[in-house]
Amino acid sequence: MLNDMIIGMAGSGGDGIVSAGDALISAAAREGYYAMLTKSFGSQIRGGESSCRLRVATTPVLNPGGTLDVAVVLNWEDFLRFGGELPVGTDTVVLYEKKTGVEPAAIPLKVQPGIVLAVPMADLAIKSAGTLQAKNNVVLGLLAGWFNLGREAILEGIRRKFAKKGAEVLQGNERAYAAGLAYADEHPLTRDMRLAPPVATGAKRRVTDGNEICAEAALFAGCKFFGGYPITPATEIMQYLQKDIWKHGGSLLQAEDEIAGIAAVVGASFAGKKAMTATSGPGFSLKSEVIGLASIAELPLVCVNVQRGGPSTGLPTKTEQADLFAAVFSAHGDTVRPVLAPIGVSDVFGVTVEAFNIAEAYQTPVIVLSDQEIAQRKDVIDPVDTTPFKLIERLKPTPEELAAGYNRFKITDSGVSPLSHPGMPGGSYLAAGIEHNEHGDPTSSGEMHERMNNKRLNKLNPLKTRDDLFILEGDIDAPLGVISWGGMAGAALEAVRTARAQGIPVKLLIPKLLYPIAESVYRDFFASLQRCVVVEQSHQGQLHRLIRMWVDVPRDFTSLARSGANPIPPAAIVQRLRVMAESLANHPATPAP
Amino acid sequence: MLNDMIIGMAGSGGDGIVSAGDALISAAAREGYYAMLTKSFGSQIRGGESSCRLRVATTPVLNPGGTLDVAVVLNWEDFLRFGGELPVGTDTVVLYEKKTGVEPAAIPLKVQPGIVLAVPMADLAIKSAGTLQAKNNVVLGLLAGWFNLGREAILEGIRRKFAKKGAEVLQGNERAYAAGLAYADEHPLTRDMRLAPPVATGAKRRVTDGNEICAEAALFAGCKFFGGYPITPATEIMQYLQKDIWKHGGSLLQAEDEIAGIAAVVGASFAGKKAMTATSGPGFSLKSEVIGLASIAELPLVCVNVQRGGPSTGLPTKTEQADLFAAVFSAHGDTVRPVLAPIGVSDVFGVTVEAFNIAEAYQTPVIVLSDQEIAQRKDVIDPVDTTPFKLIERLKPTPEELAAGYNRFKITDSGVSPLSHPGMPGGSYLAAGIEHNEHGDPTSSGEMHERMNNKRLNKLNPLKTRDDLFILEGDIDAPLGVISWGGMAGAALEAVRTARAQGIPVKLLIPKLLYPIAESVYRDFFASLQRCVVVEQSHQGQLHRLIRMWVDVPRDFTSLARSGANPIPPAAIVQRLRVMAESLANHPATPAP
Amino acid sequence: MSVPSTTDCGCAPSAAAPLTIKDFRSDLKPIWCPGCGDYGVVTALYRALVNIGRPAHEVAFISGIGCSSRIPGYTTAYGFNTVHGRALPVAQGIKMANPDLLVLVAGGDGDGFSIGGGHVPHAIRRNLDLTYIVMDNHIYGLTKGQMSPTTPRGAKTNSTTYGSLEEPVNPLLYVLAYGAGFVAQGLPADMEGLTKMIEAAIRYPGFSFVNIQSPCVTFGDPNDQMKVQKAKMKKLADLGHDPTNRLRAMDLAQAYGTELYTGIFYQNPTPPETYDQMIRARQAELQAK
Amino acid sequence: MSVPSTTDCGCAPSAAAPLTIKDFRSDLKPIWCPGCGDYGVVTALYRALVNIGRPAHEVAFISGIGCSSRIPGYTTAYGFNTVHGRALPVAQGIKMANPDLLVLVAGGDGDGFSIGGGHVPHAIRRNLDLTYIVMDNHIYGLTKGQMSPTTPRGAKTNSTTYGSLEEPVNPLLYVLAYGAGFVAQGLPADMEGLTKMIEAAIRYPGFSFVNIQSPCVTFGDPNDQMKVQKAKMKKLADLGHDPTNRLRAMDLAQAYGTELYTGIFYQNPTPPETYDQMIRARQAELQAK
Ligand SMILES: Cc1ncc(C[n+]2csc(CCOP(=O)(O)OP(=O)(O)O)c2C)c(N)n1
Ligand SMILES: Cc1ncc(C[n+]2csc(CCOP(=O)(O)OP(=O)(O)O)c2C)c(N)n1
Ligand code: SF4
Ligand code: SF4
Ligand SMILES: [Mg+2]
Ligand SMILES: [Mg+2]
Repeated sequence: MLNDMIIGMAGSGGDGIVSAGDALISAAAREGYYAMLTKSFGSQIRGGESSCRLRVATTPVLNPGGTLDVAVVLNWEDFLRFGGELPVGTDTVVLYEKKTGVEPAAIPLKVQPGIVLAVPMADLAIKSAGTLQAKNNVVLGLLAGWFNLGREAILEGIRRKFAKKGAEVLQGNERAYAAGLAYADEHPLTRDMRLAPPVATGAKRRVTDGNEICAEAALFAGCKFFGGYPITPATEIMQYLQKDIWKHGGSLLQAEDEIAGIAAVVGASFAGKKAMTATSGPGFSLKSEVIGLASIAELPLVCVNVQRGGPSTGLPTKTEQADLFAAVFSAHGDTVRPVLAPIGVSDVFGVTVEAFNIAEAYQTPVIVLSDQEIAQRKDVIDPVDTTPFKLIERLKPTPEELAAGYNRFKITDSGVSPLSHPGMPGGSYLAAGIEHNEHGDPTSSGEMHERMNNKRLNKLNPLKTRDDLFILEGDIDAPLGVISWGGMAGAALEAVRTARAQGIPVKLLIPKLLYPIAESVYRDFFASLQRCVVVEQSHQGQLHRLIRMWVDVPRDFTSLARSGANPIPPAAIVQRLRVMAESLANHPATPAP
Repeated sequence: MLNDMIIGMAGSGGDGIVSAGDALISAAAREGYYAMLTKSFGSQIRGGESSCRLRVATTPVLNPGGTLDVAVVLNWEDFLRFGGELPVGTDTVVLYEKKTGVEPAAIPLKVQPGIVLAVPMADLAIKSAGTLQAKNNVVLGLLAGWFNLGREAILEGIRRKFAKKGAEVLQGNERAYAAGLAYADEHPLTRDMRLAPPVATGAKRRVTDGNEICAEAALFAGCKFFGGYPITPATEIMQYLQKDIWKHGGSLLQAEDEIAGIAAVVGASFAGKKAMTATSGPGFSLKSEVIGLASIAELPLVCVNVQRGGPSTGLPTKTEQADLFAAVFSAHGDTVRPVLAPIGVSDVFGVTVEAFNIAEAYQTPVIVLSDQEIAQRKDVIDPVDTTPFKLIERLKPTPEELAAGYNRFKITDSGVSPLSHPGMPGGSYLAAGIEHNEHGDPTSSGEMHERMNNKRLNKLNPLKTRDDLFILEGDIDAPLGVISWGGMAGAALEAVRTARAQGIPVKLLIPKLLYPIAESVYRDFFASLQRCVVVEQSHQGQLHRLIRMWVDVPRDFTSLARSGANPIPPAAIVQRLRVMAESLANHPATPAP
Repeated sequence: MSVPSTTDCGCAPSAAAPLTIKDFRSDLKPIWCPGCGDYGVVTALYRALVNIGRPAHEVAFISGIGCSSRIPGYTTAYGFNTVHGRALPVAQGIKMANPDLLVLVAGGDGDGFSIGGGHVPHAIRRNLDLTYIVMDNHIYGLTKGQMSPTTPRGAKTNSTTYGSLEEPVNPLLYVLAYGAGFVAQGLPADMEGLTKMIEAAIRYPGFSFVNIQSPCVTFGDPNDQMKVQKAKMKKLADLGHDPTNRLRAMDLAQAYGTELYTGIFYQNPTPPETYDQMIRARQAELQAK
Repeated sequence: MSVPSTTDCGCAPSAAAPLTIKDFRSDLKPIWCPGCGDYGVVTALYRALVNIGRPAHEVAFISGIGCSSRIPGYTTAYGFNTVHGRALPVAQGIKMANPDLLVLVAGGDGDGFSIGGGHVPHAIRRNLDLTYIVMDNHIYGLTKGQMSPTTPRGAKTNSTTYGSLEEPVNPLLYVLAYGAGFVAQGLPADMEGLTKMIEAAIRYPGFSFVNIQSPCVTFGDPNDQMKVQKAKMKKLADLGHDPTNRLRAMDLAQAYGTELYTGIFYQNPTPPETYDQMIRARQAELQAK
């Protein structure tokens, strides 16, 4: 019996592989499992090859994992196109369509897995349902039968899905499912690969994705305006919001481009409303000038960047973490803006709410770095408990302050000045991208510029002590350390748990606040370390460099980084930790000078 | 007698202060002095307060300097508006318009200078020329008389300027000049403030600015296309080029915005021509998406960013060095592009040519970070010797390579692949912002993405050993170090020379190649250092941070940084070095572990 | 036009006492060159706002960057001097976030029809109730005299030493093609006409556009200054133009750059529902569910 | 049209042997959905290029981003699949740098009239000899079915669950107002007409614009597919439209979205000098000095 299982399937457009994945994850959720479903397509919009990976487990799933436990191959050409996305190992059970005509011993893989089964999927579909379209239900039957994957829940799902299509269609699909089940029962596996029963918690779990959660969180946080432009893989945030934001008294603009989108958001914020935009790399690059405007005009806004592979158009449908530098540094001049990143689907909720809170509290644009994986894969998550969240509203001038002669950019101890909005009598001021004095009048004085830069940068200092925006795991005294963030953090967490279970003395730090760099948090983390690795999915290892900018790092401070598309699997991180542990044993620390 | 003199003047629009400055620097050049003239205006387009600073010396002038030796005040209100730009010290000679009615002992300054003279400038103008408009020639006469500033050359200049305006006007101005001279002769100073005679070199020096030199260098380098959009303080590059580029068989597009400007440049480069754009911060932010396109399509181009005060519209007419982060990091995804910065007006020539060479050699966008000071102030420079410059042309496919089946993005040892252009038979390919394989076909493979990222990033590695793009000054073994760049480098150079003359053991490193970080050059520089300071004009001290990212820095690695508008004067740097030297004496280095 | 008092933004309702120009003039001293046409524009605007009668704090006044774009700072409205070319998108966000505000937008010919030109059709087809004023001086004033999109072909400027090679844009014809419901052209030389026109534009319920020939004394064509303009101008009203005839308006607009027509080119006699009204309706409908 | 052979770029002169479709079709297999209108567009383009007779390597084919913008990759021309909305500026740089090239530009309705809309008037008023083809499917295809600038008002898309609130843009009317010298509309359902139209556009010496109603089978309106279009189309030639009448062309263009006219709306009978010609003249003049 397994507690954790990874299934990968690939076929061509008509094979229904992706809808089989959807059926499986729904069934898993209903039965009380946790799961994660990632889909991947060829470059065609419709048709072409498609694949999915489902990881299902009795405890929360942290990342899509590495090598498959089960591979389902509807045709070899399509399967092989996904390369590293569907890795097969010697322990993988490989099920493939018999009609492909390949002998089990001759399958076109670099490894020869222990269990390889040629299953007459098409034949079973035709025989049971009279149509090849039922093939994916045969596959569901096989998976349910061999791996104990929610027999009942899958059947319920089939019933719900085909209920409206008439008795004939429904029964055909039911029969196909039964045929798969029967085939599995008649051909027992040589190894017990059944999934352990779920650890029931009674909670009503749901299947959702990061983009949907982001939209929900924004509405929860009080977002009243969205301005943006479609772009993969961020579009769904707008698509979800345009359904619901009106009910909250808000509105939404699908703008003519990304610049207009964020400019409208700046306008809405100036008008006194919480506002956001969402985009991906190319759109983010376009927005940089207006982000600078929001910085100097000290107007709150949230800008979500759902990262995809770059540079430029890059790999629009694949994940990457290579927009960190752009998030922190794009836009000319001395601008500093908070950058946050969620570590998984359900974490998007809290991070988005936090982003709005920080934006309003400090009157600043805030960047949220999501990524394609988090945004578009489906996760089974526990319902979000919203009770711990407090909502922050921007500081407004009091009637006394307005009466005394309002100074929009008053230099205060905190650096935050009360912010009026049109409609407020006595609060009129000139907002501008031009440097200004406390009143808001344009200035070209170097002295005033220095003071205002100080105000704008120092007001963010309190963020640097927000250790609640970090996750720390492992022994405080461990000599080995891992740092990871965003979409890679789950794999790092899993790897660190595995490594610790193997006796490797390692601890983990996951910043959700990526910038400004919380120097003291890192210093504390580094205190015990002799070796540290930063795990992330960018070619340059961008967080690794960013930390060095601000903090003195352990002597052996390395990067485990790789370009996007295929995430780094936990096993690769464990492997690196093992090497670090060995080198530690061989070269004990030189005493601190 | 002085070898070096700084004169500051301020008045209102009609006072002709700025044209007096122009007259002085021309005269200085003709007499064989070196000089530097910086102008500063209030926010009005026409009218309003204006000022200029002239530094004139017998040896090359490295920076505009700090405290004035001579202050010329046409009216106090205007003079005071320039604050830190026209600092007066106790040694300054202050000449002011008597009509302001202020008593010499009651002038509205924080210090009381030793020599303060109320001169009836307006009266002298009226008496001699019959018009207040001649006031600036009275001032020229005073300066020529008291400070021995090119008596003859100024007169010649007046003659040239007014030759066409008729005898009456000319003679009036000559008389005004003579009246100033006479007044000076009749009222000798209590201190000898005469400028030493020039050290003649026979070279024909010229008065010019960085924007003009940039345009000349681009044409010399073979630039055949410019696309851009007006923006202060970069517009003059386009204005100079649109006069001359046609003669070189090139063309120029004043585009509808900065994005179109650089997009057209990308097009011209794709078409096989050397091409450039020039802008300032806000325009640079807008260009980031297309810079990313040029990176992944591996198309050469030069993008000059003449920095001004930021963020956003900021301080459009003032200098700053705060776009370094944006130059290095803006645009999403893993892009690396070379960033260069000239250290002064004449250096713009070599750096611009170098930028074209690097762009063509490595098929990459190159950013040149100029700044408002370098771009718009007037310098007396020696003629540029163009003989040492070699021009590099992009690598083109050979007929054999084309015949063998051309792969535009072939992975070569150097990372550079031969580049065809439309019109070349057999060289057709698909350029794109999308990730591609060697042939240029779109791909979403993570493996191919990793290989292409490697190619694009590693091809720039040879730049990291280009120590000819660094200036090193001082003893190789010095324990104290200064690093500075761009417009601040001149002040740092002067300060280090002064400090060394005072016995402070310090050396200086000036990178003209700011990125990629040439790690070994810095490591070598750091080898002897116990304390190091990075001097630059940004609030955050951006180069200071950037170096930390890549190189292990000396334990005491600090930043002397300040926001833009008023450059850091050499004296402030010397002061910091003195403190560093003292602390060195008190706390000798701990032995290296 | 319905002039709703602001209620959902915690603001006081409109002031009752009659307003004067003083209520709209700010303490900031304009730094335009002496003689710049923009002085006349801001004066006409003060007067129009007095006539409209909304208190200054209920007015949001948005601009881009340019000499002309400095205008919000010279009023007591909530001003926003944004970045070059983005005034219209910012203004749309403001109006959508708070439809009760009176939202004015202003800028130069370069700001509006060069870098900002891509936003104009979309603002117009969305038809939010905004008034957009362009101070068209056929030059880039702030950056000191380069060719602007309305610079006539052949003109020599600081960026076209040998003469511009490009046909100028036609702001009037463009916005008519984009479907604007109110399109007019005025001159500071005709203060009374300009004031009325701005007032009518503000009162028009939907997107309104006023092109103002506002001369640049410093870098502009000496033959395109106030006096010459005053002599050259032809009032559309005097020509008997029917401002409800859109095709005729487009035909007249073709003469931009040749004839100096002033007045209302086009005003939709049956203004359609505005975008802000549709938004409110959608909010109400979905909230009721 | 003069079709100069390339001389100043080190290229061989045009091939003499007659060209076939094979000379223009690349090895890259189109990844459009089966039934997408864009298949017809690329076929018509191959045919037009065969008729034009310039070898593929003298053709630069520029696009933005979108399903439609993939088209250059399916030809053997020098293709450039740039970034979203910037095809026209890139193409202008190419043509200015080497006026001998035949420069084609293509993209979608979103690429051209939403994010790229700001570049269209300027490309047109500069009048470089470019041909711009828009595959107008009234939807964002590549990003999976959001409202595009030409989506009809009220339409429900993935980004307008309750129906779009915006008037669509009118590409035909806009480009006519911008002063384009050649404006036409075609359909892949009418392959012959489309081929001829593209050929005529390429032969027009100056900026030419072809709007193609190229249906999106996957996200488009089921009532806006090939068959329906074929039935609905009205050939301007059959209606006796005089393509030299610009005001009449504008009037007909107003029916965009209602009537499906195909053919040439407007063709300037006396094409003015192109920008590329003016550039050459200026170079020659100044080099002579
Ligand atoms: C992104 C950006 N590009 C360029 C500029 C420089 N710039 C400021 S105003 C302006 C044009 C001004 O012309 P116009 O809009 O006609 O206004 P005017 O000054 O003539 O009133 C330009 C190019 C800028 N501030 N920002
Ligand atoms: C800067 C930027 N913004 C957004 C996108 C996402 N995007 C790609 S194509 C497209 C629109 C496609 O619509 P259209 O131009 O009509 O082409 P179609 O796919 O319909 O042929 C969008 C929004 C992008 N790639 N780059
Ligand atoms: S430069 Fe021209 S537009 Fe600007 S303030 Fe002066 S006159 Fe007016
Ligand atoms: S999504 Fe639409 S436009 Fe794109 S390829 Fe498919 S049918 Fe064509
Ligand atoms: Mg203007
Ligand atoms: Mg489309």
